[in-house]
Amino acid sequence: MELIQQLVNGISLGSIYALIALGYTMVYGIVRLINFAHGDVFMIGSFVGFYAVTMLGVGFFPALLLAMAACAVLGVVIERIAYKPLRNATRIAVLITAIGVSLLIEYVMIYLRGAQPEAYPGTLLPKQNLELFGVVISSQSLFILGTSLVLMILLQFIVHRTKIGKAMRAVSHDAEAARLMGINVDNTISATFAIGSALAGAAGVIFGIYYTKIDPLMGILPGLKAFVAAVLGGIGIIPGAMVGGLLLGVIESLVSGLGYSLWRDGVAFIILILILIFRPAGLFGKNVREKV
Amino acid sequence: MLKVEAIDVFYGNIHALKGVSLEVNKGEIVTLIGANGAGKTTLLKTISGLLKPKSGDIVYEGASIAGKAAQTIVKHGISHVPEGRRVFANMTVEENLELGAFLRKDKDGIQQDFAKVFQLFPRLEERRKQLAGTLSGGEQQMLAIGRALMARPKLLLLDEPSMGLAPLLVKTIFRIIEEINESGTTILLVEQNAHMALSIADRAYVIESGRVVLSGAASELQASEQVKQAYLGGH
Amino acid sequence: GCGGNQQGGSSGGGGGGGDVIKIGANLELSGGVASYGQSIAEGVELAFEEINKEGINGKKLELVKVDNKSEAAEATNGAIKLISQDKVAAIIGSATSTNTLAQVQIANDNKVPIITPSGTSETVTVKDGKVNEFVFRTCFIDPFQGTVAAKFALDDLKVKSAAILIDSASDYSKGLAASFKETFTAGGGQIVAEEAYVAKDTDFRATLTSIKSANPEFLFLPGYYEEVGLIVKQARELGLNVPIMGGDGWDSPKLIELAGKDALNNTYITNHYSSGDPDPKIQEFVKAFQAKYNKAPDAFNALGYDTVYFLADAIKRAGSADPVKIKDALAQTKDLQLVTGTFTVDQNHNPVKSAIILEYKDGQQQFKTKVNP
Amino acid sequence: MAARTPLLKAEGVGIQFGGLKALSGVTMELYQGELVGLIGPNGAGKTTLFNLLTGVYVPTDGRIMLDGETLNGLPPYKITRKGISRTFQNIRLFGELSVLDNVKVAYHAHARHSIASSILRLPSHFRGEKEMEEKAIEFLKIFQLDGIMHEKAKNLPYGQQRRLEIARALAAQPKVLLLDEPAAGMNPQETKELMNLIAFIRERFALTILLIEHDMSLVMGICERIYVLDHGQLIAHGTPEQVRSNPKVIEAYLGEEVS
Amino acid sequence: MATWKRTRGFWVSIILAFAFFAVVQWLITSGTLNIFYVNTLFFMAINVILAASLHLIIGITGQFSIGHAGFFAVGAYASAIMTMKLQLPFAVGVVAAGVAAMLAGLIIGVPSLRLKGDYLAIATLGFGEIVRIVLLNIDYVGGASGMTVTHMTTWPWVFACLLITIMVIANFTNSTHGRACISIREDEIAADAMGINTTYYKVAAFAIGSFFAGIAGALYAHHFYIIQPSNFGFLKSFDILIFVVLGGLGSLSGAVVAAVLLTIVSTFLQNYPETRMIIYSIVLILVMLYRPTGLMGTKELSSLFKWRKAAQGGMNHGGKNTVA
Ligand SMILES: Nc1ncnc2c1ncn2[C@@H]1O[C@H](COP(=O)(O)OP(=O)(O)OP(=O)(O)O)[C@@H](O)[C@H]1O
Ligand SMILES: Nc1ncnc2c1ncn2[C@@H]1O[C@H](COP(=O)(O)OP(=O)(O)OP(=O)(O)O)[C@@H](O)[C@H]1O
Ligand SMILES: [Mg+2]
Ligand SMILES: [Mg+2]
Repeated sequence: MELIQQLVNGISLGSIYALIALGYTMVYGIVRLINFAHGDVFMIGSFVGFYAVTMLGVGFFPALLLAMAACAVLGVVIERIAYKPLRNATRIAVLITAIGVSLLIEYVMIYLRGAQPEAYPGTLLPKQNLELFGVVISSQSLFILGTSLVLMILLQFIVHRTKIGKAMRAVSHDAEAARLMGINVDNTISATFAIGSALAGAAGVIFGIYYTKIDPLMGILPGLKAFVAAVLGGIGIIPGAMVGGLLLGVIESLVSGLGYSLWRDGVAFIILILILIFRPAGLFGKNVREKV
Repeated sequence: MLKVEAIDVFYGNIHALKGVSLEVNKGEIVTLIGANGAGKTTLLKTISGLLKPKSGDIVYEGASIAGKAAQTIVKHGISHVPEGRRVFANMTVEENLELGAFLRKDKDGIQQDFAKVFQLFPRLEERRKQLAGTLSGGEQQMLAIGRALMARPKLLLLDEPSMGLAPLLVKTIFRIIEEINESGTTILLVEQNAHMALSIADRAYVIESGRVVLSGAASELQASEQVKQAYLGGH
Repeated sequence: GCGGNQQGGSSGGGGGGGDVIKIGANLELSGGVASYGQSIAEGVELAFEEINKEGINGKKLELVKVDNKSEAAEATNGAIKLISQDKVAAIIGSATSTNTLAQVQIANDNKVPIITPSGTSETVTVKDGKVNEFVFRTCFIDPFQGTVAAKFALDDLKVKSAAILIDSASDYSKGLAASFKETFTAGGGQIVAEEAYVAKDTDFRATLTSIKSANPEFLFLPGYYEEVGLIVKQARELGLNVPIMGGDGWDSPKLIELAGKDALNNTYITNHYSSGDPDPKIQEFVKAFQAKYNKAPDAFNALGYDTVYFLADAIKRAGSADPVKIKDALAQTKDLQLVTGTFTVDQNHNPVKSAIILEYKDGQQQFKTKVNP
Repeated sequence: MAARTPLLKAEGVGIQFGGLKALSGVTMELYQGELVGLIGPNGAGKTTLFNLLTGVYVPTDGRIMLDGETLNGLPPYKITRKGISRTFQNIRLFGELSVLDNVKVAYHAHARHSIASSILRLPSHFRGEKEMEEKAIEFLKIFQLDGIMHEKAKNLPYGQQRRLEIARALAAQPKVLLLDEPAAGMNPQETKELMNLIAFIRERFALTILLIEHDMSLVMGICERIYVLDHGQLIAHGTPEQVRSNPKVIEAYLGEEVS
Repeated sequence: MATWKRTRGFWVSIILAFAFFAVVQWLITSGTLNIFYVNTLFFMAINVILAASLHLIIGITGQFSIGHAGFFAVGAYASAIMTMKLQLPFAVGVVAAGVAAMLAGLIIGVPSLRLKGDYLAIATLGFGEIVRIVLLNIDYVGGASGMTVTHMTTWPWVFACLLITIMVIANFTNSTHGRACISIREDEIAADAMGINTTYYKVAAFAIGSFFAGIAGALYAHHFYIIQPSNFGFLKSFDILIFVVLGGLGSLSGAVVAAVLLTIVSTFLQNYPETRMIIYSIVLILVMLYRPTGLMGTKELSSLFKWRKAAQGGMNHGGKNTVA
């Protein structure tokens, strides 16, 4: 019973990771950029949602949409200012800029409102605990899992079935050739950032509702975990991010549940490294041998 | 139809094109020959908007297109088959072709062009769902050309379409180039395989270290001693 | 100047000459525990403002802050800068014990007193049985609160079994847990589960699930409100409805928002003071704080505030801005009435003050008992 | 001739990529001093065979032998040290390194000074480095690259990059040299010069050369024997004349009439 | 004669270095340099050692490692155990730090044989976190509260370690072994095909790099009074990475210059406690935007003096085989 409860705990935790990892892996897959600022966009989303609810007094859905819109704009602005000038630079140079952007967002936020946490109002989403054979499942965690699944399917659809998705993939393989097809590379990348960041914003609001506490540095750890989840699933592979996130959540819960909560991240990383050694391109990545 | 007027192109400090001028008339096949690093690819990239000329002008159907973005130039009817094929490796043949028609909205026309491309390259129809990266070199070249045709270009820029291809395929490709031309598309062709290129072209330019050094009717150049010495392997 | 130390005088610093006494604050303004450091800074700034209305011995206090990024090495760097460049008369030390420990040697070597508002670890002031001459603190030391909590659980709540959940990244939490465990088991209680988390975690369900399955009658949860709020909330969601108790780290208005009023019922804390205490000193502080920051103060705010008054009292008594004299005066502090209690500094440089026990009822702190040391 | 043992031998080698059988049952022999061509349609498996011979891929069946010693499963660097080196179809130079250093890298396997001697700057380090530099420059002279030896490799024009690749492969001091489409992207005149260069180095270094090329003028012009691959299998092999008139080769590769 | 010519640059730098040492030593002993400057100097030197050691792994060998703080931590703790727990002399601590970190480097070198690019990055990041978490859970070294360490780091020690680090890494790089590593960075498959034992050199780069990170750890532990696992998290690894990239990937002098400058910037920013991190991050972004190849690009300082003709370092901008 406890085991099942731990699995349930792990899946709800993992859905949150997955939710953040989806946007992460999308940007990552298309632009090949480790966007370390993703976790901070997530944080901004969370705060936008919070202020929308507490100051504008709106409900859940308007707050969610507002956060997503604000984050989409933020994502595009970040891309235009900080990443676009570096299109031809090494990826590691962009990574450093991304770290810079991440610090900037965090500390501007702290400068503006301090580092202390904020508590999300608990009344936004109806909340019920389902008890099944002694296992407690909160309606919110079902909601999160559902949201992640829907978003995953939606993203997968966008990237693989729509015109903009095809443009995104073309840009990711070969931006110059994509330009020759008439694709506006800058707009496509902006669209990628907008979608990815909007997802981060949504995740931020949902995180706030589920965990209550939000603060300016809240994005660092989930951002890192989402990065891990995205790599675990295979870079750029959307269902991979979902599975990677869930797996990470379940591993963490099981380790904590066994009483080794301090070893939690350690075990998660050991498993991660082992998986990578046996599947060097992540769980879902095809390990294509470079054609020589 | 296309008029390149004294353009200069730089890569950083490298002066790759030095006052190059050339002209392509409607319905022609014009070929550009020259040694490695002469600047042929650079010229095509400048025409299609991937590079911006520092000075000079490019006039296409009466309007200047110099310095415009590549995606705008495609809209005007210039398609570029880049050097090294550059197909989208992780996408299927079909998706690659669809991307060729990215800017078009006419569903019916696109369907017609699909049929046309498959008629030119039956091999591509067989491989419709295959990932482009797993095609052989010749098939990828066909795909690259087919993809460019999907934009219904009036002017097709071809950069070394025969590079790395087996002799049989080289012949096929050249035959197809002539077919495309006959169906009304103007062609600017860059080739190392000067024999073949000159034999299908109407006119030719010889480019050397970023300068046009010779031009004229293809047959004339083919007969010229100078060209023979430098590009056709003597005799 | 009366301090005898002109600017650039002795290598031991001197707090500046002229009409100001420079006081350093070496705080966690960024990095992992920035929220603690910033809260202390708020309290400190409020106190500076109040004191500077009149000044001390005719001088004004000048605050020089440095940010130690929540890192020990930066705390050392910060202390060195404050002492050698700014020549402060005293340093208000860092929020955590570790970051304070990183400055102890510098303080002793350069003979500048340092007071940590919230570094509770015993080793901050005493090393190998020897008192660190220049180091002081405003807060409790760990054992006291843990002992009080254990006694309360055994005698008042009458529980026989308890689980402990600590913040493994915090000396404070560990120290409280250790003393709680000692007193609780000595009094016949049984510890049925000991678990830990790491500060900044947000999901404690896995750990709480395993605590729940150990069926404790009581949960001791020494930690800071940021995590405690979430733990209490998640514990109640998982159906863990036993009484929960913690220390002064809980004390923050945010706790009530984080955990929710209902979840907080049946929880208790040990604390220095209650912000609801009618004592005018406390009420004045709460009012002033509310006016300046538009929010209710938490424990860090209060400790930061008190640290300044603790220091100011010593400067006044020393009649000088000489760091060594200030140090002597600090060591002789007696029955000083502050917001977080009335205290006397003992020979180990720890404040001796009484603790109170508060219960949360519908989101309000209610006074239960007062325990003298 | 039949009595001689082959220097390099592939015995029924094959490899599978996922579902694709890229090569199967390929048997090929190279004798000391020969210059052999390998042709076939695009995707026939020519480059793949090179990859097997040099250890980049491990064959799923068959054996590869150099001088009677089996090479299967050896990592590429060991195979290179045993005497097979190659160029790549898509040029793979060390772009940020200078032309000189590119060649020096290939000498590394023959360097005798240890990491410790380099760190401590012992005399053996200086001796070793000096020797490398001299040898490398010698090679660059042969390829007329000595004038640009301090340029970064990535800044060279294409033709020089191709030449540098060959120079680098030679610097590894192989017995067998594998050239993958060395004339790709060259015009007929440049191809002709390359042909002379290949003939020259073969004499000078007593090399055995296996060459992939689509340019028939080059292949038919300098190769003594030619193997033809199609769909991963050998379909013909013989002298240029035999291959040229082989109907299977004409159908799969050359096209009807050939000059 | 010829040898003298080749080594002239080398010996001139050594003599200059010792002159610098003597001057600083005199300033310290005479009290001209107050503790603030001495402290900044030490911190700078530690950062330089860290930067140089990571430069060997990322800049030269092209192995995208973002868990360097892990090696740093291993060194810090190993030396602290030697001096504080076992009461051995500082020298033993320093050597033990290097050796222990090197062993850790060998361990993490192994996954690097199979993983590339971002996947390797994640594995090294994971490794760094594992080190931190292990330390967090060992009560012998104080767990989360860390270990207090006596101050033993002195200027001669700092100088000696710094000099040896720079010398070893520079000499290694400017030899056939360094070229072997660079060739791996540029194109691993081609390097392999040219007879380079890529496995050996990748592991060697990790081993040497982590050895010096360990040395830096020893100096750090015995300078900052207390070490604590939380100071060695991934953000610390990023700090070191920033030195290397900001200086110019592939340029040793770049890494050194960046480490020195950023230490100065960071010290200077102490005067702006509230906006410190904001200014720092803006500096970071602006430098990368205006100098995407880093402060020094791929050049070495020495090339400014024409001691060497050919450019050694630098990343391939094509990206197909480069890190990240
Ligand atoms: N991205 C670049 N950066 C710097 N220089 C370049 C770049 N691309 C080309 N060049 C230089 O510009 C000149 C012209 O190159 P270009 O590619 O146009 O030649 P080409 O005639 O197409 O040669 P090839 O037959 O090899 O394709 C050459 O000297 C080349 O080295
Ligand atoms: N690493 C790989 N993974 C999957 N398939 C591969 C790989 N390498 C080669 N192939 C496949 O094996 C077949 C043979 O490829 P190869 O590169 O050997 O052809 P080739 O004869 O050299 O052709 P070309 O003349 O075009 O260079 C092709 O179908 C190719 O797609
Ligand atoms: Mg070209
Ligand atoms: Mg090939």
